[in-house]
Amino acid sequence: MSNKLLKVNIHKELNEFDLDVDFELKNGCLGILGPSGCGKSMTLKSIAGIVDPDNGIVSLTTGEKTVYFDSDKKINLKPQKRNVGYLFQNYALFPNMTVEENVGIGLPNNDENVVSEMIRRFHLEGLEKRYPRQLSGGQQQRVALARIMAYGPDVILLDEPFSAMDTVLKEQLRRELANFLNKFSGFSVLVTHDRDEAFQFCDELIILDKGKIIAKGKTVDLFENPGKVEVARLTGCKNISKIEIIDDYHVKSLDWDVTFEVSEKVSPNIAYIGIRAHDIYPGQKDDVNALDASNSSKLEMPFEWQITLTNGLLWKLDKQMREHEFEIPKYLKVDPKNILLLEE
Amino acid sequence: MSNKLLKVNIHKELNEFDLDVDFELKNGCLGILGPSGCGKSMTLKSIAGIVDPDNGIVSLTTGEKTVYFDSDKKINLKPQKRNVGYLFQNYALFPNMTVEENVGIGLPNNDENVVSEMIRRFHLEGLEKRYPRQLSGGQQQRVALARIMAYGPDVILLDEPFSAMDTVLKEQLRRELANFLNKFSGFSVLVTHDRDEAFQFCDELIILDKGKIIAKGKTVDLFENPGKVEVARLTGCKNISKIEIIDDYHVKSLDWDVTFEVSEKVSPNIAYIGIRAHDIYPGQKDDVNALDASNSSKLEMPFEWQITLTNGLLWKLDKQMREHEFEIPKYLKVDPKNILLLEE
Amino acid sequence: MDDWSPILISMKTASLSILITFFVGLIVAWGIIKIKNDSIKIVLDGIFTLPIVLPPTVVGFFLLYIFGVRGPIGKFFIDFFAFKIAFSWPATVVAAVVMSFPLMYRSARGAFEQVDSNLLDAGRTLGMSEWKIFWKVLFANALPGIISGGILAYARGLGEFGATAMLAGNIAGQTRTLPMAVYSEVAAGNMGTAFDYVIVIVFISFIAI
Amino acid sequence: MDDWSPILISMKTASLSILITFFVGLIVAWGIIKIKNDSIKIVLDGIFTLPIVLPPTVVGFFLLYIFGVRGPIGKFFIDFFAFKIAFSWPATVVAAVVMSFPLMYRSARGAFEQVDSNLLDAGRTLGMSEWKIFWKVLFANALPGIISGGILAYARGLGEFGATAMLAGNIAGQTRTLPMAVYSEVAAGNMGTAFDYVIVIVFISFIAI
Repeated sequence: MSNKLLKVNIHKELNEFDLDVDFELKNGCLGILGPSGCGKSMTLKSIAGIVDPDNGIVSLTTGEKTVYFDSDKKINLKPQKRNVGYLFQNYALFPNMTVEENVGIGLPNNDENVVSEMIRRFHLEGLEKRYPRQLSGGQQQRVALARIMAYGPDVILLDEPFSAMDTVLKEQLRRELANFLNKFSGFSVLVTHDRDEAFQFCDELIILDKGKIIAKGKTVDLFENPGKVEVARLTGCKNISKIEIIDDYHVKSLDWDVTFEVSEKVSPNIAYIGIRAHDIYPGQKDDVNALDASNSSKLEMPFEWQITLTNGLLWKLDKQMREHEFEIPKYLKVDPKNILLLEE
Repeated sequence: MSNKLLKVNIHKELNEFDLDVDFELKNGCLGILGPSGCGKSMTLKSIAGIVDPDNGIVSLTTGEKTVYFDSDKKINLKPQKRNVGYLFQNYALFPNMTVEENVGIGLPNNDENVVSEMIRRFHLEGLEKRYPRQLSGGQQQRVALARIMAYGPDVILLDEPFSAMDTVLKEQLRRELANFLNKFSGFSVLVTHDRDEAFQFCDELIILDKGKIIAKGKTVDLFENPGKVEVARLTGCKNISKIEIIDDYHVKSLDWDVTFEVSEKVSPNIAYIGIRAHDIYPGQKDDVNALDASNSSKLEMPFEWQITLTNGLLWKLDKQMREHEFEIPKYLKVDPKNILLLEE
Repeated sequence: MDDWSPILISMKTASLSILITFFVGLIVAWGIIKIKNDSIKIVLDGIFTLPIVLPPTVVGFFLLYIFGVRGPIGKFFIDFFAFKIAFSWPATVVAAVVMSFPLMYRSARGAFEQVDSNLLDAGRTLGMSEWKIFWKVLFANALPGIISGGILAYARGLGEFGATAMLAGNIAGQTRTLPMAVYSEVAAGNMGTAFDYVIVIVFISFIAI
Repeated sequence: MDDWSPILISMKTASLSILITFFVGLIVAWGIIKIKNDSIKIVLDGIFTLPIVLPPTVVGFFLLYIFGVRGPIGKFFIDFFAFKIAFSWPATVVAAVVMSFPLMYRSARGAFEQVDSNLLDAGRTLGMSEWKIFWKVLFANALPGIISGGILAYARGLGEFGATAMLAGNIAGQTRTLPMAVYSEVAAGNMGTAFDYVIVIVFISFIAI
């Protein structure tokens, strides 16, 4: 394991912006989180060789080093030679081939043993002779994975694997895929706009916005200390406000018109604060960072209350399904250590 | 308010199945929840008059009664005469018209006062001269709502308003739309495959599967007592198992190989049980309905743990974002009253 | 090139025929889209498409049957207006319209069908009249496809040869359009004059495009 | 109908020309799609589409220039094979191929472009050769569109009149195809014989469709 490395450092001019992505992955799953059209898919396609970057390097080391792409040395391996598996958003199963044929198509001599092993491993028994259009969304995804695994790739690239799916199906398939990736010994790169998916699948994370990496690190670190406004927003922080610095440990929120005490010294480049909707608690009038909650409006969800204060702050509170009554407390409070200090 | 009534009772032969929908709505928002392709959109289109049912009745009473459609009396009002607003999934803004023109197009003499009032009410100031392609998804939705409200409809039909949206945007727009619908005094019908949306927006709910209503009632009632397997699944119940009845108060789960005590007498037509993933708690070996949790696998999400037992049962537990350690208890338990008894 | 009449005749024929083809093509395409019965739709579509599938001389032959002295329409015109259509200038227009119509019709239909049908339904639920929906929504959003169809139809009308030869003949100064003139000059061995006419046709086509 | 030769000539011409058009059209369409430079793509597309935009007699005129006795290709054939292409049977094939090619090319290209490009990329990442991807993925999934393009091209080849008249002439028993024969019989006033030929053409077209 120790010698493995996936190295990507690419630059490509796109219509709306330039794409610059640079990372090294030693093992496991890397996530690329960003809004639609930030260049996520283009990055995956550059690794697979479907798209050529303008310049840079893509290389893979597993035992020996294989250079996929190197603009200086004029190396550009064909996708066929890269040994990379690509899970497309719509799975890209060949509609004119049966499940069996789809799974076997990448094998040099259509090895039946491998095909039947993959059929078994991905629970596709009995579906061998069906065509993709006769399968459910979940079965299609399993066929696509079986097809990739039959080919035995070193790297698996996953392009928004759940974005076009019913909610009911999504959660189950996420667990299936997470289990599968845990067992996979190669590299994987997952592209998504969904913070839950990024959190669930990826040990490391890159946050991409308009083609540029705005943050990069361990997934849990980025979720806990986003550091930048856009990162906080993408990792699901619902309350973000511009601030005015009052002193080293106090800031005034301009959007909510409240002054907060914070636990870290505020450096001058901090321009925003963020408060996660789950990090607000009932409190008393004289608590530190108390918030007046009178006249708040509440919205019931199956497993949470969403309470919007008159100044716009959102508070989320877990509830049980059978609870339908909830008295909003008069005051709420925010622990100073739960206030995220954010740069522009 | 007391005299208002939206009455729908339609039958239409479709390719794969027949659609039969029948409901009466006295006020507020009705939700139609079902998987893709169950006939949800067809129902909305029949109310709007875009699609003609084979037979049945659609009528609206607000003060006086207007019959939209009656196959016996050969009445079939044109969509233009029905005074119904339709929010399309892709919003269907006219790409060749500015925001202003889109909002004003339904007004008989393009009344500028109404247009500017709607622009203000939906926070579209400054965007009047833009074209739809120059707007964000959230702005497009607001323009579509402004266009509908300018026309002053009696009924608003919403066709999966959030299905093609980024997660970050979705939650904020849901709150916006929920606030808007709360203030709207007419009827609304929302079609969705997402249980959270159904729960959040709708006082009453219809569950549709393959063109047939399989359950109908108050939203909270349906979520608490789904009664049928398909309803439990659509309202988000993650653990469903076929059972064998042992005695009046005991059933054996065939999928998880555990015997459960239940709180209600089991009638012979009960063939399944359901346990919501949130309704499982840590317990002791000798508790009622104790579950052996050894060798379970856990998956961390930003705000919950997902624990899968070796027999396949899923347990969800709320957590704080900063928690990353969690010791799975040796035993779990399920309160007998939290076991849903389900018919086929 | 001594004889300018083919240029004049061709310009007149192409202009009048595109005017007819354009509007009739639009309206027929709109009408066909609104038909809900699939089999009627397919049959009508087949009939309107026929002139590009059949050889031009066959189309010309059928036109001669209909518009000829003994044909139903030809006879009507002779009886009531004492006007013989076949082998007169209007015949070149008839041939050009019939041969260019399918291109206009199919392009317009394709362009209409690419307009999101939700837009039309949105217009209906907003109380817009069908006429207003047609012009402000359907036509406005299908414009690029309609224009390219119009250009194709214009080029076809300008270059029509087979059906025109059959129905209108090749009478110098009356029905000899540019493509006819090219043929006649080559047949007479005057490659130079033919080349001049070719230049003119190519020039007009390029202006149109 | 005493003379069966137009039927035989037309069948031979249409069959050989569709064979050439079909495969060349497919390969050119595939080649054009793979070109990444947009301006080269547009120029080549324009050239390959030209024969349906230009009038058939103009195309015939250019063909005569190229394949005529003094034209570059015509001269080559005369010098090396002592064979005169213009006004011989092969000229009918050349005219039919040139006139039907754009239909095949455009249909194939359209059908190829409708195949989800992810399928091709999936094939590549699975190690399939470009040739295997072309036949097993692209061709197999574009088949309906390709076949309908082939039928259109066949019908066009069968019905070709203007360019054939220019390049191959109207020599009975040699280059007189069915559409030529219809024209000649009508011109000679034999509506009955012309009608027989029309029936044959319509019959062959319908079999093809």
